[in-house]
Amino acid sequence: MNAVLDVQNLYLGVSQKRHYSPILNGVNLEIQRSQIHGLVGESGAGKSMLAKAILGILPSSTTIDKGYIHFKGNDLVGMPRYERRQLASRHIAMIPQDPMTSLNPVRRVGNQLGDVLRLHMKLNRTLAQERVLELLNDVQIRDPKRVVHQYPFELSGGMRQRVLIAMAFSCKPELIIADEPTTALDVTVQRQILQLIKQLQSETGTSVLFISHDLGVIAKICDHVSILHTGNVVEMQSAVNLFQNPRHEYTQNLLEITSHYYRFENTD
Amino acid sequence: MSFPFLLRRLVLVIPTLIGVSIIVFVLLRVVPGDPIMMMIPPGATEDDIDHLRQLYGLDKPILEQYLVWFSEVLKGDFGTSISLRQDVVELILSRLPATIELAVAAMFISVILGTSLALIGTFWSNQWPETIVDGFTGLNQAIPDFLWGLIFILAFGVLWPLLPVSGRIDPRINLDLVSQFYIVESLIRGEFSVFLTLIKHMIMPAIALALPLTAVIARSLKASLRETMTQDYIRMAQVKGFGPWRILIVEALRNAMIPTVALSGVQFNFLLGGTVLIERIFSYPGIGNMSIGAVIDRDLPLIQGLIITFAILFIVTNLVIDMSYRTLNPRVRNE
Amino acid sequence: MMSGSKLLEVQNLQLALPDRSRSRLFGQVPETKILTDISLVINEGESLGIVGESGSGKTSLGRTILRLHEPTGGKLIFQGKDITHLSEKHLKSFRKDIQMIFQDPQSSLNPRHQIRVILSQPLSTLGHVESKAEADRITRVVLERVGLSHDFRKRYPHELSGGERQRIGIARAIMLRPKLIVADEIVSGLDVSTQARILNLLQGLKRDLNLALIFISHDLAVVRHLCDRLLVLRNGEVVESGKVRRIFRSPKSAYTKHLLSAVPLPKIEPDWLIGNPSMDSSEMSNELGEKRTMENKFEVSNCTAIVTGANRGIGREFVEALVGQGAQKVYACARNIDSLDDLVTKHSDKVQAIKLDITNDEDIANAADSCTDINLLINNAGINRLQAFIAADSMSGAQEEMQTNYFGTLSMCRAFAPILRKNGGGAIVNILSILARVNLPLMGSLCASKSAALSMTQGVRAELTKQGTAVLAVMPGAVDTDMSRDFPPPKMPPAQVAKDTLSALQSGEEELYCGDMASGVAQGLAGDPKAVEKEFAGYLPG
Amino acid sequence: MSEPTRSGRVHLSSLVRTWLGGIVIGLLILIAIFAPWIAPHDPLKQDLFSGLMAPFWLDNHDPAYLLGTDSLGRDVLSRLIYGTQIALVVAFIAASLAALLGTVLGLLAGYYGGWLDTVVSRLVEIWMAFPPVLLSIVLVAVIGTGLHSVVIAIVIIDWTRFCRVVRAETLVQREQEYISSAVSIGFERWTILWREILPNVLPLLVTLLTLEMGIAVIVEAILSFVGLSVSSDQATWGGLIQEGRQYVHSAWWVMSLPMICIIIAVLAFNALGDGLRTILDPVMRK
Repeated sequence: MNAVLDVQNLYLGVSQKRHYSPILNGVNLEIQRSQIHGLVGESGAGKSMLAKAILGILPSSTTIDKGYIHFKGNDLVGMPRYERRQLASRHIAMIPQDPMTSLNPVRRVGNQLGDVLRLHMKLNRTLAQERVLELLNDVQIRDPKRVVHQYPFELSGGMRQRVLIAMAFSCKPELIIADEPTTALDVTVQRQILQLIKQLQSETGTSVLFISHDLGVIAKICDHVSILHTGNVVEMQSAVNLFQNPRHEYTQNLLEITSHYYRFENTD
Repeated sequence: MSFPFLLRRLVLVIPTLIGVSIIVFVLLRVVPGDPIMMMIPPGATEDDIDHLRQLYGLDKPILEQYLVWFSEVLKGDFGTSISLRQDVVELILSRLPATIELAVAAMFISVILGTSLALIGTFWSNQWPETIVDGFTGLNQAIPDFLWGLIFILAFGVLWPLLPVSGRIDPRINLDLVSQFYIVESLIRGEFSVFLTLIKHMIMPAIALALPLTAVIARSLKASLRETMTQDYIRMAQVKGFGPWRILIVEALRNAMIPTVALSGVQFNFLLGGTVLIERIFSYPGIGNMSIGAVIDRDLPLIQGLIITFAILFIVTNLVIDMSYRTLNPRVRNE
Repeated sequence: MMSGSKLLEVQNLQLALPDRSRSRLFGQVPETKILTDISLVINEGESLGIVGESGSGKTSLGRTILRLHEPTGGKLIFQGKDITHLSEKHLKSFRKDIQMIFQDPQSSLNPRHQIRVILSQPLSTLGHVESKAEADRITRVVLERVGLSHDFRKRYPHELSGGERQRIGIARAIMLRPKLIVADEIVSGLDVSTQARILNLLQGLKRDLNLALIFISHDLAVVRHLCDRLLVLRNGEVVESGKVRRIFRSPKSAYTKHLLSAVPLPKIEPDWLIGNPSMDSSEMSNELGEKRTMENKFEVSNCTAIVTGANRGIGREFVEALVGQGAQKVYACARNIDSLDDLVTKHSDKVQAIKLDITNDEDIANAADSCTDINLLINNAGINRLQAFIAADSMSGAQEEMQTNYFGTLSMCRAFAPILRKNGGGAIVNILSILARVNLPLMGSLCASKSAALSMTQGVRAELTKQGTAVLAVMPGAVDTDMSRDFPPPKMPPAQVAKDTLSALQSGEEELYCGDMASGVAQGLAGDPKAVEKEFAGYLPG
Repeated sequence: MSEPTRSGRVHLSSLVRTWLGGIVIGLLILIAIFAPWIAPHDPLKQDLFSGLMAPFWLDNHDPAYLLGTDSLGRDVLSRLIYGTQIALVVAFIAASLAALLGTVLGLLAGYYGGWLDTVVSRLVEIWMAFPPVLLSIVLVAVIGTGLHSVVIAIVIIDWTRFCRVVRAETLVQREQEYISSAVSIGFERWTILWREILPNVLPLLVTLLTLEMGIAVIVEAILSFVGLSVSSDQATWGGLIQEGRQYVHSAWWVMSLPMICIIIAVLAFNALGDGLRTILDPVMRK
């Protein structure tokens, strides 16, 4: 079996004032090694909940009712909390949606990166500092020596997302969950960030679960795509097939709306 | 900390101090009409009154009176106390260290206690420790410092006499300290028995003063910690696998402290003002106790001097708070 | 509905705001320049898109147009009246005509007010609707118009979804039937399907109420759908402006190209992530500095022009317009030179008649010899026929149409391009027809000749731009001349075509659609060509 | 990500607390109004033979004096009941006046900005530099004792609380887009302040007002305690504390009972204020 992550028949719901509302209804998702797997859905489809379930950071009101999340030969759902956190934090990283709020505003960039390395790679302070410079260099930040001493507010949105990408790749994870990583960015910056993620991914061979509502972005970066609709994966295909030959009605609709939306003559 | 910022803050202090001096002056001279009436002992004759009036320059126009008084103040001369017949500045300086020690101790207690309560309440949120913290802060917001003082006297002075209820130090102890900063000096000299009695005397007034501020800090810090704990960077830290206490203290606390520090400036003023009654209740020989005496004795020069002293204390405290705010918040640090 | 007269004109607008973060101990708070030298025009019923990335100043521009910021320089002229420094009291009568829809529907609706109050407020302040019942009635109507039931009147903003709130924002803006609406990023943050519904709503309102729209967005796709013209903003400066179609098809500025290429289209493009998407900032600023010389604008006053087919219709109006706008000399050409007599007598000092049949090479050579001082060529001559492909005489008719409309125009361009070049650049205007863009039964040959001429024009442009000659393709719709007598009204007066063309020349446009139905076609082409054909069918005789 | 269970619980308990606070305040108002009928004794009537009697739960008590007597043999219960009158009158009048003054200045300074804001902010800053307790004592010493002096002193000292908070909130609200929207539909500045900003500041204001009522009760007690409040033969909670303090070793209850009264009143005001904010705020109410 070559799947890094295998989600099977996952049911998940939120209880609110004794009222239970289901969010995921038997989701199946399989992410192959060294692939970028897109997860598409409109808001409310449950895509961030799925990401949180995999990362083990579901809010306390939300419960997993049924199903498995297989990762590295373990079922994350059934694991004791502490062990699960150990395993997940070491091998699953995350690139968040909003780079503006995802770095601690009162701590220097270098320290925030260094802490992760010291925790998971067991590096000492000096080695961690050196590695941080290398990492920043890898994500094409021009002046890493200056940036490590800066605070997040001194960096642009694109730069912050680069730092967060460096953080995600820093401990050589098996899987990276990228939750709408370019939604908050300008289009030109978005293209650079997508390029960076693709480049680092193909260099390291890490698998990426790429969550987005934007079929355009998905088309550009993903190898496989799953379409999530009202708590169910309605379609899972290779990206090439999906865009040429969408099978599910919902996908066809979505693709049609989006294509209509993006009809530019200059690409005809 | 950049020097221009400090300079700017110091420059801004000047108009505040001038304003304070004007209001003190106007308050005491203009509002009721005749300050002499405040000063005169019962049964004074017309001649006595005229004499006093001349002595204090009260027969001159009000603006001139102010300018004369203010220029003296600038030279460091607040005049002579009427009731104690001593130089006002000397009097205040002899009592000020006691008040400073008390206030600093109270601030220290409230910051430590308030922060701990907030951390406990956040860490075990939705569990019984939070309920206790909430109850404590709610109760404390209803009980002012002077009531705490009285409760302590009742509890630990009367019903269960554990601690001394008046004074700064046991009068039987032979003091040969040179400064008025008893606690600091006794510590430096290593006289721990003296230090211990000093602490025993101070503990009740200090805690009474500290409790209201503790409640404010605990409540505000807990609220902003709660808010901070929902931020994206906290979620990132959880994903990265840092421990919960580490996240709370390293990632969240400093961010949460920024708004709390910003609002605590005013609260420290209430604490400073609280020394007036607390010192009275515990017969603690500081400037607060002295001010009530001065009001009762209608000692005009002393009241003026004391109010200005309190204002300066407040300004200094606020400067310190402002600087810690800037240290905590890198965004404003280098402006 | 055709874009009508000028509604709002922004001239060299500048904006600087105080920057408190840089304030010093003493002295004034330093200011940061937000907008530098922005000029734009918006006509009645027209929609103008303003795009730019974050920090480009697009939101500030919108707010300045509403006088929510005080401009530090330049002018705002609304319906001919300078409102740049009008006091709030005098501004009141204009506030009624200019409304805004805000970016964040959450914070733009007062959380303490019911929707009923929020919507009826403009009525009482500006609409002079005193009676409560009347206000209530209007509120219901408008709510219905934006697709909400009137139950919403009793709700509070926080009880609505994002899309519903934005509908309320739109409803509030149209309460007073304004002439211009400034919409600032109104669909960002909404789902694609919700976005589409909101945009459709806005488009419908624009059409029904003849609204002019300034649509501010970072999203090129959104602007593409809604707007006629586009303004690309970067660091507070206009990088490029023009027809939306033109900019999307052939962006002139490197920045616009860069912006367009960064939009991810929903199809597989393996090369999209390869290459160098990052654009060097120095390259960008060079380009900004050069952009004015690269754009070929043409100054009409003092020009010397040659106009073919000048004896009637649009050609005649061109001669009049050129003379009126201060042209030095106009060579008016026609097959029958006598038909130009009255023009020559009217403007004897400026207009010279020339006999020219554009299908005759000799005529053209003669004209080129005698008109060596021109810098503007207006190819207006052409013929049209109504005939089916399978009609008996159609081949010869098709050949004739091709001969005049295509070869004739081409010969003129070939003959005069060297002259323009020698004279240091100039402009060529080819008057084609909207038919170049759409097919129409019974007019197949004509369409073919016109679209051949359009393609030729694009080729000529590519060649001549570098020589400093601007090439403008004008595609009129139904114009009130004897040639379009087969079309039903409404028709545009030919003088308007001439006027619009000359102003397009001055602003450096490359394509112009004018005349009734033309702009509709231009818009329709963006969306659904089939729908255009349907619309067009109405113009067929019989 | 909010946790619904939590907010639900808080909501419920805050509603309960609001009711509790309201009921206690209501009771206190009734006690104050009907004091002459409720009080078992004349609060001023001295009975030197039965001084410092213990309350009912201790030995040595007289059933006629439910909560005992003070050193002059006056009935403590009656004095507490009459003390409610002064406490509430001061609380309502002083707090409302301080709120009025502070709110008007805060709104104007926050909304109009410019020199007005500079002057008001500066004034507040100067005010903050005074120690509030000392200032109130000095003020009453200067203008003489009496109910009106107490009220004046509280207003003069505490208007800044309102001014600071209202100004800050006005500044926040002024930057909201709905204000831009109001400008663009041609509202006058005054109307915007009155119809758009004030309703948004109101919940905060109501909370502050009730909190201030609690504070006024305390300040009155402080002044009575120092002997500078209303005339000494009127019964006040603070006066009773001061009196009890002198006999704290022999009769601790004389001091404790008025303290409990003050704490209950302030708690009730605070609870009411916290709850009212949630109820008044349509956003929070949801």
